[in-house]
Amino acid sequence: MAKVEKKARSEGALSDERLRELFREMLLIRRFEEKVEERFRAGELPGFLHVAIGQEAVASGVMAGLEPDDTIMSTHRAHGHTLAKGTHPNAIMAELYGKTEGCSGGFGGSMHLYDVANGMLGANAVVGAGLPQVTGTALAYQFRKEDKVAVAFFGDGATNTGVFHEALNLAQLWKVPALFVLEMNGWAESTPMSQHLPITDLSQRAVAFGMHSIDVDGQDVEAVFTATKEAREYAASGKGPVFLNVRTYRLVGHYIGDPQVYRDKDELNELRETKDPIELLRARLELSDDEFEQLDTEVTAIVEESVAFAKAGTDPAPEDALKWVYA
Amino acid sequence: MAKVEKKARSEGALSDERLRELFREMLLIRRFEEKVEERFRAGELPGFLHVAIGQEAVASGVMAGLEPDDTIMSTHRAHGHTLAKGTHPNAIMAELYGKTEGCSGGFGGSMHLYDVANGMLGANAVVGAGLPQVTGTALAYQFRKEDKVAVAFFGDGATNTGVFHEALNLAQLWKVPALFVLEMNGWAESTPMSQHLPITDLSQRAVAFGMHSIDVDGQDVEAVFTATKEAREYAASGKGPVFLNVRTYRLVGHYIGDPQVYRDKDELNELRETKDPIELLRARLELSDDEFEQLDTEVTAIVEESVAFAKAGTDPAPEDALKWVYA
Amino acid sequence: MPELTYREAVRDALSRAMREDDDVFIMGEDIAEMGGSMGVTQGMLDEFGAERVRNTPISEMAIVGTGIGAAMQGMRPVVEIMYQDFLTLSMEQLVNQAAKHRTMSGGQLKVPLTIRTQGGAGWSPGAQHAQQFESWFVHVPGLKVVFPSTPEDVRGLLWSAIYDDNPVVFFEHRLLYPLKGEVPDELEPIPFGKARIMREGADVTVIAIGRMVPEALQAAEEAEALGISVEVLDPRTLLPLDEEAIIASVQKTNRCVTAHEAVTRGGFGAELTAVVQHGAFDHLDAPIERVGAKFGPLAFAPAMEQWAVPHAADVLEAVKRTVARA
Amino acid sequence: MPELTYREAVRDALSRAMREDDDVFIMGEDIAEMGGSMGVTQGMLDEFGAERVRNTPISEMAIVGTGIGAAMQGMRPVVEIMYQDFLTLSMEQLVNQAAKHRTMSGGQLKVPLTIRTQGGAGWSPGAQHAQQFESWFVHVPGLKVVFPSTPEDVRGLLWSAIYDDNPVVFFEHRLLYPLKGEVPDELEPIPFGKARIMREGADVTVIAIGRMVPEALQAAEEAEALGISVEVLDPRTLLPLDEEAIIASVQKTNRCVTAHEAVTRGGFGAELTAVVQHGAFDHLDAPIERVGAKFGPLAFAPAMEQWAVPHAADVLEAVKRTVARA
Ligand SMILES: Cc1ncc(C[n+]2csc(CCOP(=O)(O)OP(=O)(O)O)c2C)c(N)n1
Ligand SMILES: Cc1ncc(C[n+]2csc(CCOP(=O)(O)OP(=O)(O)O)c2C)c(N)n1
Ligand SMILES: [Mg+2]
Ligand SMILES: [Mg+2]
Repeated sequence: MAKVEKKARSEGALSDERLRELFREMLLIRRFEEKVEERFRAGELPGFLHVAIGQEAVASGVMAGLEPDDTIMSTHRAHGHTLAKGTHPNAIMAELYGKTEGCSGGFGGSMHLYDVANGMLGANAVVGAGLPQVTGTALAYQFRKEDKVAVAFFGDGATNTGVFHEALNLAQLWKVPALFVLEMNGWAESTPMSQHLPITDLSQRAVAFGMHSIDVDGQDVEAVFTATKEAREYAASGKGPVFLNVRTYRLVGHYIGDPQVYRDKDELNELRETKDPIELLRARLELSDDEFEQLDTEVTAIVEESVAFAKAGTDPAPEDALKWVYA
Repeated sequence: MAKVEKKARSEGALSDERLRELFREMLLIRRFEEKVEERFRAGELPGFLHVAIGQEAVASGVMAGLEPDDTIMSTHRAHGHTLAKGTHPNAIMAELYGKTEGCSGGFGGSMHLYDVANGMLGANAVVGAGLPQVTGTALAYQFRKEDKVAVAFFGDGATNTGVFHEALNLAQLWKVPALFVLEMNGWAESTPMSQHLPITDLSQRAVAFGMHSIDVDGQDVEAVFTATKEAREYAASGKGPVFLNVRTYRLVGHYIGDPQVYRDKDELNELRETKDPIELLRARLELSDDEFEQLDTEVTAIVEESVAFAKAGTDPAPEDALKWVYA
Repeated sequence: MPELTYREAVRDALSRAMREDDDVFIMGEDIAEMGGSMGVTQGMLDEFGAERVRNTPISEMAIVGTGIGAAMQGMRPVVEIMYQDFLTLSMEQLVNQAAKHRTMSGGQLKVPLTIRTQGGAGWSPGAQHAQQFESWFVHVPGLKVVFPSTPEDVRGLLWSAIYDDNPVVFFEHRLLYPLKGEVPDELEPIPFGKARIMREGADVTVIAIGRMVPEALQAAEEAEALGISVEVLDPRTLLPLDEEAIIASVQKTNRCVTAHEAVTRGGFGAELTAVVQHGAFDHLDAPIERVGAKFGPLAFAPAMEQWAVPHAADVLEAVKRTVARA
Repeated sequence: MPELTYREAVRDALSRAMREDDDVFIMGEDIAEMGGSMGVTQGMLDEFGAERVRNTPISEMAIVGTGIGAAMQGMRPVVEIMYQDFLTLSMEQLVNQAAKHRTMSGGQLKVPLTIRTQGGAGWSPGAQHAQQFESWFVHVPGLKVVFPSTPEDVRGLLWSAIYDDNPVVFFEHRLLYPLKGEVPDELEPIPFGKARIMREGADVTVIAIGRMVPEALQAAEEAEALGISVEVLDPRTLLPLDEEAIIASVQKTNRCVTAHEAVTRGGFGAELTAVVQHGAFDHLDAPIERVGAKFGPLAFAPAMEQWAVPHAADVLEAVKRTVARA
């Protein structure tokens, strides 16, 4: 039987210092993605980009709850996860510019960030497609008795895919050490949950597999951290995978440039004012304007440096295109 | 929210006369399939055959609860469903012999029985594959405001397929008039449920969609009838599809010729003695040996006649193979 | 004659069919309020309502399967798979179901379903958003396969697809959407199995599909400056294929180049080559040359991408190779 | 040399790899107690245990996807898809994922995964249990494609597939399983990309795969009685393809027939034809003839089935047509 636990907002699980570090990381992610938006609009970035503004606490909270050797797979909305997992901003920005110094050597782009050495096993441009691979990665850990968990990120839209069902079902059947982190932001592109889901409480999806599930407020980095840590312990101890049902908000368009014709502007503005995880944490930490400015200056400098690094990077030779087709 | 109702064994929903008719139909299905086994072992039947001995009450009970214009789609184990839906035994037997008089003109075989005029929209040799087509059929009924429901049969193994998830999810989202009849016989080929499912109560599968679900004892034709009738009313009234969680038993091998090396023989024998739906109904109806013999003689004659009909049928010309590639 | 973009031409065919016929409806991801990820169905929700312009969950298998079920009941659904790459998620329903119900039922069922999809490189989409899979479906009896290259053709052929009683996989190319062309006031259904000679020529026949049609026309222009007269033929429907027109053209020109954006190996150019070498064997003065993408997953960085996918220059090179053989 | 059936040869390769190497494991539907629906893995559960011989749910997409994940961690999973027809359910993971991780990651990842599957007509399975899809995968860069026709080849090539660092789609043919052949005591890995001349001949080269290899050999025998000397070549691996050996053979014989059980249109014979006409253009004395199944979903009744799928007689007819052209 699936246990569905409602988590109360956790208090004091993290020291103020650690929370400040997470705040700084979330701010870095925010500034990084704002910069990506800006550079895309300036015509500098090729391809198809999606930012996760509003969902930073999920990335930072989950990674904070993991051990360094744990691995993740992400989605089309991967910048924050990848930064939080420890990939250098320079390597990500260089990837977005299509440079050989990029974290995927310029072969991947925004939807295919990889940093295997850092435990980032890949972003995926096909909704849901990473899920069975996370099951398989966790199966390898189980086989080898390694103390690692594999973590999948995915959205509410992804819970409608057949592969979601097959992958979680198999993970539970074999009790592999995996975490399935649902970022429920209420939208699949332009389609609201009411149009793509017959249910509203997505923890019910876990019931179909009898998978342990935990509900989390995704705007609260500490709550995400606590839930992840608990889930990780559960999964690593051999009890089976855990479904993290994280409620969050997409405070921007689906892709960079999305005019969001389908979305109520007042509602969006209200969400921006009330649900911004960075503002919420700033208030909780009671950061002074000076403190905030200092952090902001620091992370902005990192972001600017990443752009400079990327622009100074090397363009791959055209015929490198076939360099990695086969091992 | 999904409502999961446990049905008590229903009493008196059907007159004794109607129950006797259903008994006769179940016996016909049984004798038909026994004959199919026999003719296959005699080397007369080509192809790949699966019988549903032990599951007759599901076929007869569901069809009894439907209206004549309702439609079904079935699986690799389709003889009983097709007979109960009203296809003449001659047409089915002729199909198994590959004759043009067969219900699919000799093009389908056992795993591809069709009788569209009788509301049998097709058996399917790919596990789960009929499910979205039932959703789509029901969608057409909804569009056209027709008072019909579309019914899908599938097994416990099929609930592990991605398409099961997608098809039921969509059916519930759009509230189409469909019934999803799970025949939980505990096995997927040689694989017991414990090896292929992380849960034991399959009504939990419906929870993932918030689909109304009803538990049924599949060895009791009256219970199946009652549940189906109730489900049909629910679906036809626009409330949405219904999941029928039917517990039943496969009292034979997966396919004709299956040595069942994977199965405990004592357990199987016990099931045969205690769970045979025909014996159970015979006892309930308190049929005398004479009464039984009479019915048996009748249905056996029908079966024999179907074999004679099939053998006297026409072999398709080889080049007919391409007759129906395009409409 | 009015001008429409390729995108508008698709929309026009859909809208006209839906105006005339209650059995036609469309479904797919984000096709309603957003008007589709390529803007093809913009405005259609307003005109036809949410019942007939249906947003779906991300369920590519069920989208096609549901379409099959509705089509079996005599409706004429047009489903959209947002990117061809996601057709990989619907293969079972397309190949084992839609293509086979008619034969398996001995003629009792028809599946008048249209599956629209699009794709194409040229905008740095990376390896999972630009594949071209038309050749797979040509290998599946029971399906029809269409890949138009002009606004007029896309409109007339989509109409025919909707009214065809068989499942049709209908390919559009992302880079063609903004291209304009004249289309007749009246919608003229274009029959399947009829190639179009896009440009007449005497020295070599280029058989091109999709985006490679305009590229081939450009190559033909450049070849003309070099004194080479290129005929450009667009089969438009890949299954059925107008073998007669293709063979007649090569019998005239004695040389042949095939061109598509998909990777060359195993691509539709192989089938064309097999047909042409068989039908025009005695007329061929040079080996048939195949133009297509280089054999690798599409790399992201623009320089690599542009190098990997074929352009007019590649067609021109191939044309020159065939002529050099004389 | 000992004799093994094709079935035993597959089992032998799997078992030897699992004995030597903890990273190798197998998973698929009903492969444990039942030993697989074709009996290939019989006895392996007893030897290796349920951890390494894993029955799975009916989840073809997850079977492949899970294999990919484990392979990315350096394991060498061999997954079984019971019938090729069900590969249609795994296409997304095969095509967009397994084939592309290496390129998309800029060389950081490898996917040493083997996907075994089987199929084939000849036992009245109907339209959904006998398709042959090898040509699809030849169109997917990043995959390798193998289709052996003898016990020795299936064993040596399966070993190479398991130890290849790339995803390999490995086709077996149902009707070949009971066939016996000599195999060396020591397992000899057979490298990919090397064709095998099954029989030497002077007048025409038949390039055959899978079940059509024994059929071609029979046709060659019958042709010999008619005074036609047929060379039979089995490429064994379709991707990579031994173009050199193929072209050399046709340059010698000046005629070519391709043969597979899949439907002809869009099949691997088209790719072979394109390669041969290009590489041996000046040597060809007749159009290349393609032998394959007729273009329809496989009908059930034996008479229709036998008529639709190709046999030695069809190869012989094609051989005669090429020779008649002289
Ligand atoms: C299989 C598949 N279908 C469709 C798409 C196009 N697409 C990209 S993102 C997206 C919405 C995803 O929604 P969700 O899973 O909730 O993630 P979110 O974008 O909200 O982070 C869609 C439909 C895709 N990439 N893959
Ligand atoms: C997609 C797919 N995978 C595998 C098979 C092979 N197969 C045929 S029946 C079957 C078991 C089905 O189990 P279940 O759904 O419980 O139905 P039952 O046979 O018990 O009636 C399997 C694995 C198939 N036909 N289709
Ligand atoms: Mg979302
Ligand atoms: Mg079962």
